[in-house]
Amino acid sequence: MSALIAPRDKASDRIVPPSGFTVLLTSFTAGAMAFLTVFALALSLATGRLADRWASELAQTSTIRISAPAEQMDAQLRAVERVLQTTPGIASARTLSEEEQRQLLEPWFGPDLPIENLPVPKLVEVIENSEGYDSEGLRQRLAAEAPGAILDDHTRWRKPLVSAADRLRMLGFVAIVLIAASTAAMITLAAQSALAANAQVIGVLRLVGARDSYIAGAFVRRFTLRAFVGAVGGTVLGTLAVALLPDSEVAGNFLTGLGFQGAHWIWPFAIPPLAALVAHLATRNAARRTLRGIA
Amino acid sequence: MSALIAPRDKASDRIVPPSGFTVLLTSFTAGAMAFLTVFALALSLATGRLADRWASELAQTSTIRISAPAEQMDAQLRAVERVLQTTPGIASARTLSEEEQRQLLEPWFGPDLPIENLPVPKLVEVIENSEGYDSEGLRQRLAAEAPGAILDDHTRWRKPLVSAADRLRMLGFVAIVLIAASTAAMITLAAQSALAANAQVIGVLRLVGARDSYIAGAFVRRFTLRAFVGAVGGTVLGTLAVALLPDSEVAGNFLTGLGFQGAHWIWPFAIPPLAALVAHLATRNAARRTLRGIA
Amino acid sequence: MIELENVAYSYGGGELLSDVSLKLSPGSFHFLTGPSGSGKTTFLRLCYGQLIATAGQVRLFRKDVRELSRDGVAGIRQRIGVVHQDCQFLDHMSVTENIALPLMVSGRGGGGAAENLVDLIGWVGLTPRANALPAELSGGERQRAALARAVIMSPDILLADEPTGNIDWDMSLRLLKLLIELNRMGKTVLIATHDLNLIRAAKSEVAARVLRISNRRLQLAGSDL
Amino acid sequence: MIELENVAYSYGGGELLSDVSLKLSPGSFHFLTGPSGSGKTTFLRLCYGQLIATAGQVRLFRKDVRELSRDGVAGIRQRIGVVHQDCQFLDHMSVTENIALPLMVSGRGGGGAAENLVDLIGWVGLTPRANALPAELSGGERQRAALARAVIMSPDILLADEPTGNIDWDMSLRLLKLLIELNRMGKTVLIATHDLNLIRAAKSEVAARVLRISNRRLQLAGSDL
Ligand SMILES: Nc1ncnc2c1ncn2[C@@H]1O[C@H](COP(=O)(O)OP(=O)(O)OP(=O)(O)O)[C@@H](O)[C@H]1O
Ligand SMILES: Nc1ncnc2c1ncn2[C@@H]1O[C@H](COP(=O)(O)OP(=O)(O)OP(=O)(O)O)[C@@H](O)[C@H]1O
Ligand SMILES: [Mg+2]
Ligand SMILES: [Mg+2]
Repeated sequence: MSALIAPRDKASDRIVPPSGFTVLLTSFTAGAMAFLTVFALALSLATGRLADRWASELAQTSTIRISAPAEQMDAQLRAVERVLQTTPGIASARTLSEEEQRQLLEPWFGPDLPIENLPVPKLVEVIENSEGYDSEGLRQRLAAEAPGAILDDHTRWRKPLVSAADRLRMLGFVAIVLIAASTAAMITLAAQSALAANAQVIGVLRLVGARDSYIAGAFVRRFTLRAFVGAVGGTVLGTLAVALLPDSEVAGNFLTGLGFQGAHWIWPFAIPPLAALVAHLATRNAARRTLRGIA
Repeated sequence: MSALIAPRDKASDRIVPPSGFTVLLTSFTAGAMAFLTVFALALSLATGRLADRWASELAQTSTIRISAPAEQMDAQLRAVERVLQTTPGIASARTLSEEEQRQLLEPWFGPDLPIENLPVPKLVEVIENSEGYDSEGLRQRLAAEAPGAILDDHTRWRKPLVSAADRLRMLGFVAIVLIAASTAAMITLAAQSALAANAQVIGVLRLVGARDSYIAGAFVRRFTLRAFVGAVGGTVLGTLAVALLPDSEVAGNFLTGLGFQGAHWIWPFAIPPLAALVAHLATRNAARRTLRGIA
Repeated sequence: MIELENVAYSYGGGELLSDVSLKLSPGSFHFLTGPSGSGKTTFLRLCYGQLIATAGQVRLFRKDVRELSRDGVAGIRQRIGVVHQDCQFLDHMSVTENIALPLMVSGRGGGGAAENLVDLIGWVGLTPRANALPAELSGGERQRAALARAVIMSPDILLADEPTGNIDWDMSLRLLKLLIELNRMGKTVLIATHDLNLIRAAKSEVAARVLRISNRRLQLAGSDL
Repeated sequence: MIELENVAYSYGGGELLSDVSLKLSPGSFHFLTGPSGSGKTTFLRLCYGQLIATAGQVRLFRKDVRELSRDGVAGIRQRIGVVHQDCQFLDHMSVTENIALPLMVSGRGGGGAAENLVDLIGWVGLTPRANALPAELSGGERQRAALARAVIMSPDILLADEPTGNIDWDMSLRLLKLLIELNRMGKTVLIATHDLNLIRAAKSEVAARVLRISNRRLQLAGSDL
């Protein structure tokens, strides 16, 4: 970055009038945009994690329910286990114990249900691996080998949930792109209005023999530095705000960890240099265009 | 609004130099901010609806489960009904039919469960009215009059969900306030940099005998109009974008109706006039301060 | 019209003008001279209320400048025409619009004003440049435009700061004639200049008094001019 | 140094200058006169590459202006000192910094330059105002500062546009002496002015030629001056 922003104004940068408000405007814009970017980033990352979790948890567990007369139960259970072992894409399968089934039923029957004496179906929890299995094929094989087994593969739940999460994540990224674009546009406009307001300064500098690169450089450094400073401020405030957001483990875990986690902490730190880069390019273009425009 | 923004520039507004970039910057800022406001507004309103729904649905339905030997069942059920009738804050109560209970149990037992022959507890669905009931008091009265009845009032679910939704709604409103504040700040800065850049214009106007109100008025009208135009653009784009967001009825209904519904459509239409008002006040302050500052 | 009583002025450092008293009566014609940096422009600024005297009293149209509100000053400026030393214009408006600016600002743009405007532009020789922008004018053209703007409202007082600094001799004499004509119509005229030839030329036509700033004081110059 | 061959110029309307040929040899001293709006400033602008002739050829230091890049023009400007008619400064920098601007821009700020700078500021009589901002200067002080800035790089050519328009006679003579001194050091000097007294004063000291623009042509003025 040190090529883009000098540690402080060089002597030659004094040729750019301080013009407090345009500079303040640039810093403020960069800051506000950085702040919003941090939020959008946090939202995107959180929804990303959410989508991943939904995709994996919901997709990877299915249930097979075996309803059969008591005497056929064990045979069908073994048949199901055999089928599952030879089905590609399944990581593991496990028959729920009576205790687990009792817990599932407790809200309806109370803790004292004599589950041993009931024609309760057996439940097999199936966990697929990352490739997933062919649910239609599995269903047909089960129908053939264990007629009492019914596959409940959550497909109808999974798809819209995952796509909803993906849509949220995309919304976050679109927001980031929009914010970056507006930042670039605003800094360009601020730089351009500063340059236009300083047409006379440029004229004087040309009169005394300043090269265009010299003039442009001074403006570019000024604006890049100001955008960087503003973005640092905005990022720090935004990150603090995100970190201070109360965590909540509820609402389908939707709000969990709107904050940054682990390696994702790198992202907010990337915002100020990126803002400086955007400002650098925007100002350089604005300066070149303006300098070409002024005779 | 017509007091704030003239339909088009008056002749006297020509005294303000067009200074394209500052004006463009103002329109663009207002537009971008209006766009973001529409999104934040949509988010707030949607979360508001979500919070209301969660608060009402989850809070207003509780379940009483009565587990008792078959011969006491009817007596306890009547006792429970009596207790509920005399409990303030309860809108209605209804015993679930066997058919409804069968549906609840189907995922675990299949459709053929002989529910009549089972020691299945009775379930009473309780709907509270808007005041709500005192769950601790109800629990004690039930313990006294129907010892087999257990109240499951969802309290431990309700509170964090509702507060999570409220937090989201607050986040939306905070975002709106932040955006409005940044818009005001940016427009102030833009106006101030325009005024500062035009110190010479102001000097000339004073020299020929223009009153300060005349000078300020021209700047204020210019900026108010530009902010209004920008905000209209941003609002239209933002509303279109929100309207085009694919609806999804999933994810705990979280994404349902991120768009505006019914009377809420009024809100986005309020954005441009509000932006113009903010611009008007911001520019007027900036103009007054600058005019006082320039000798 | 303009009265100064024991006026002093300083920009913050030492005093630039001390104990200056002067009364410009209606219809009088004055020149103001003095070396560069002696305070001629400063003196004129005191006379149209852009600067407030640091001591003493300045009265414009019988009103104490210190007691005038901003709007009061604006009202008085509409009755005083000023030609600034570095002629100031609105760069985005044409020469004609700039000259008409005082009319526009005071809301008197209609009717006879427009005809008057065309005449006046012809008078200062800017008809071929009437639609140009100020930046497209030559130095002398700018000064003539500034003079035209100063007289468009036919003000009671005309203050001109080096109005002929960039203008050749023939044109200077023409402008001087315009000023003398205005003076004959009863206007008060005060011209700051370092051009002694101009003063001599005027003296042959009008009863002009010459003031000189020297050593921070305002003096009546001798008859050697 | 500066050669014009059959040069014409127009700002878009009719031709302002036609068929102008001139060769300024090193060490020559020229005045340029002509009525207001005749094209003196335009002519000077052609001579330092701010305007490109619409016809004919302008050569600066043997280079055709049309073939110079922007940076080439910048390099040449460092060898030509220009006093603009409306002296242009950077308003946020002090008088001293403004005068030193050409040094700064060309990266030659150190050592002897600083001493030279102080001398020069004394020479134009701005020592008491050295730390003021340009807006705090009087008209004449601004012109002197502009002249100081034009000569600080000790350029090979000095072009001055009405350098004494706002300056009293005594100070004008002092500045003229500075220019004559520079000319004796071998610098080429070209001064646009409408002040015939100044030209007469110079002619008694130096072999100055007087050019006059009239009817779009450049002529050598007769010996009546
Ligand atoms: N705003 C200011 N702040 C400080 N000093 C100033 C300011 N304006 C003028 N001065 C100083 O006051 C002195 C008088 O300035 P003024 O412009 O009145 O002179 P002048 O007589 O008009 O000179 P000239 O003939 O050169 O125009 C000068 O030395 C100038 O530097
Ligand atoms: N940028 C421009 N665009 C169009 N016309 C211009 C431009 N600059 C100057 N002119 C016109 O060209 C003519 C010559 O201008 P120039 O400045 O060269 O005159 P000058 O001889 O320096 O006059 P003065 O003595 O008044 O300074 C004038 O009529 C002027 O209005
Ligand atoms: Mg002066
Ligand atoms: Mg000129």
